[in-house]
Amino acid sequence: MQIQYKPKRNLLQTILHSEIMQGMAFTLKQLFAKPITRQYPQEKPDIKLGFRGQHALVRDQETGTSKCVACMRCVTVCPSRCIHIRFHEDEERGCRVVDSYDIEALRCVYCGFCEEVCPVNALVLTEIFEYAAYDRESIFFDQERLLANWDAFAEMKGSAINSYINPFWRPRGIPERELTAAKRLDVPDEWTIEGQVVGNLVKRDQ
Amino acid sequence: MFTYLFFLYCAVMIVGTGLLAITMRNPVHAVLMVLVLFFHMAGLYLILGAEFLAAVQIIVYAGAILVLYLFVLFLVSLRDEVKMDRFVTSAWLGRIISVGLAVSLISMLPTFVLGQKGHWPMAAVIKATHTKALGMEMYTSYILPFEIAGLILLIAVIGGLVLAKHDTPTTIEKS
Amino acid sequence: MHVLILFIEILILFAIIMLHVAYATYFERKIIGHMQVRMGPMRVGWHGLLQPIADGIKSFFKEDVVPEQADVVTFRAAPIICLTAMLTSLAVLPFAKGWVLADINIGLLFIFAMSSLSSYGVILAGWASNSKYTFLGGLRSMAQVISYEVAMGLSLVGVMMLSGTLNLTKIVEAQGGSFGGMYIFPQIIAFFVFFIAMLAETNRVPFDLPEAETELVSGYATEYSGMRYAIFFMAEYIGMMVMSSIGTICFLGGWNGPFEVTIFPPFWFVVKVYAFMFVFIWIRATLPRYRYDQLMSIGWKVLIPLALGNIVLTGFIKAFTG
Amino acid sequence: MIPLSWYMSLSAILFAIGVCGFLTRRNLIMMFLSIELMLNAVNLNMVALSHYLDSMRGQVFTFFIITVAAAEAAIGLGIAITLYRSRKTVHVDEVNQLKG
Repeated sequence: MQIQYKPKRNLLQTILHSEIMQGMAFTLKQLFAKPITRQYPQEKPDIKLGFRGQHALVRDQETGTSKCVACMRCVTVCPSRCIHIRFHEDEERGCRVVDSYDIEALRCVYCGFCEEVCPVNALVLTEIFEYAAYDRESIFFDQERLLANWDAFAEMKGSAINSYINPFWRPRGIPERELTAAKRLDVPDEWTIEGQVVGNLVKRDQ
Repeated sequence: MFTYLFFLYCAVMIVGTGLLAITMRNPVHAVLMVLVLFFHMAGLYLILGAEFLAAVQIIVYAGAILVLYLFVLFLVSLRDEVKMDRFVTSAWLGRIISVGLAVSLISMLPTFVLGQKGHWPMAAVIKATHTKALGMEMYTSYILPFEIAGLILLIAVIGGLVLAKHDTPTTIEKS
Repeated sequence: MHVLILFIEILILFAIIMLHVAYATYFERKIIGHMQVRMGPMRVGWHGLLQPIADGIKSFFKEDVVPEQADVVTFRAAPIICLTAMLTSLAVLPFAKGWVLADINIGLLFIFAMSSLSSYGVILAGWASNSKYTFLGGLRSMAQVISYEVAMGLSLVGVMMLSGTLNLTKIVEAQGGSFGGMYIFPQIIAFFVFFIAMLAETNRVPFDLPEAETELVSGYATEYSGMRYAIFFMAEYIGMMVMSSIGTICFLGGWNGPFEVTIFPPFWFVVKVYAFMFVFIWIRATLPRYRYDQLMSIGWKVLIPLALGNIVLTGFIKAFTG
Repeated sequence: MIPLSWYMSLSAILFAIGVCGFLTRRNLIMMFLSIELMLNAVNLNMVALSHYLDSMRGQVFTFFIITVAAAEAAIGLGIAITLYRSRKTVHVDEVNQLKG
């Protein structure tokens, strides 16, 4: 830690209270600066890439239902254990069938691990953030609700939903060959490790 | 006519609040009564043409002295005071003495003879403004008493400091 | 008839002052908001212009809570004492030549008397609420007002010596119409002392210890709610205005300005008072609060000696130059 | 013109009230307050006489009395504080020993 000692003042500075004057000049300057306030309900925030909002299960265009294959990776990785999946083995086709897919959104910490780990990009944290409710039941998402959430999100995005790619579907810093086939997507440049802008650089770019 | 009414109002308020002040149980209320009394006193000074004194009455008495009383009342505990007897055991003697004093003072009034007239009639005071008249008088004829009053104030300041100081021997002087 | 005209004048002044108080809170919130890169009130009306009225209506209809162990009569009277004292001192302020309700010879002393009376409201509010926060706030206010009233009175003695009168109108006239005639130049030390004492007298930042919200909740007004709380606020803002007016009258030449505004004679007075108010708010947005012992030592060890030195200096100059 | 005797009667009554308070109250601070009442009675008398005698003398003395009252309050209340500190009481009838 760097300790900044108070610089010595000379007599003139002491008499004229130079430090108080500096402070006063600063506040006067700020008076004419542009306020950073956002008048929320009228002015929506601009949502950044990788925003993690309401949960949704991607509706597959072909089957009309969820892409989930019940691999249980999201359940395993979830730090707050808010995802519950029940499935049974379909002997004929030799695959798992999802019976129920529930997310307790009130327990969720929005870490996004579930969508990173999902091998088929079935789960997504959408850009919808206004879903407060008066009771707990309406924040408990079962499979139908999650699919309906995706429909609402698709409606919000409009035609852009066809080319929509959540950046979390391609985790950063993992070589291409180690990803499953579904996750080898082209994500925006700013999502790559090199393209990231963090810390003081954010200010520089603006 | 208006002056008479104003005088009567002030007189009634002064006597009433004075009586309340010396009989009220809670000392803070008594101090408030005295505050009201001082304001009516200032009103009387105004109809006597002493506007500067009226202002000084409020600034010094109401603004400084009574606040000092309130301060001291807050510092000493009042919790038991409101429950205890507020008068001394032989209070009746004091009341008789004071009533007798009032009666004898008022009964002696008719024998009072006004002395020699001075040289500041009301018209001259109003012309020079009261503040200036008072200042002229105070800084010429009464310069010595004025200096002595200053000395008394100085003594009072030092005395107040000495009395209210904590006399703990291990006071560490801040450098 | 004369009484009736005076009564109407009082009513007009009262209405204007109340409007001023309401919008002074608005300007304070706006200016502090923008200084903190926020926007301040924006919701009620265009840019929140109706916010003060909404606040007034809200506080008027809120429940007036009286604490159980409080001294009820004193508790109820305290805010009224505060407001009455402040409103009374408005009577002697000359807003322009002839624009004064009572042109009395002891105007300056009258304002001192009333401002010392308004401290009673704060003290009694602190005592009557029967709560430790309000009591501490009241005690602090008491000590602060007594100490700074001395400094303020002494700082204005220089002005009284130069103008030779206590009448506020005559003090303005003694300064003359020119820019160089303002007493701020010969009395710069007095102005400095007056300015700091003014901040302390009105319980403003950086001397807002009686209502220091970080330590005493809301100081002397902690137990108050609804209209009585609003009355304390009104008294504070009127106090700010009265003190700014004294500063304007005694140091900045009152209603005199670089050119005459014939349609509205108090124009320059209002401008100067608002400049003072802006500085009040500006300081509040900038400075942190002083510690209580620092407050006391500034008052007694810096301001009073400075003011006394200024009196001696002014006396010498006046004696030798005549 | 209000008769001078009215002022003097009022002053006498106020003085008697002050005396009564001084003699009857137990609390030291209240006794000091009664002294203030007496001083005010004298002040009123002085100012009234000065008005009726066309002289400034009474008012100058009133000024001095106010000075002395301030000094008296400072000293007296200082004594009251000291008393409270050593005896935990400000009641005069409980302070009946000279030994500190």
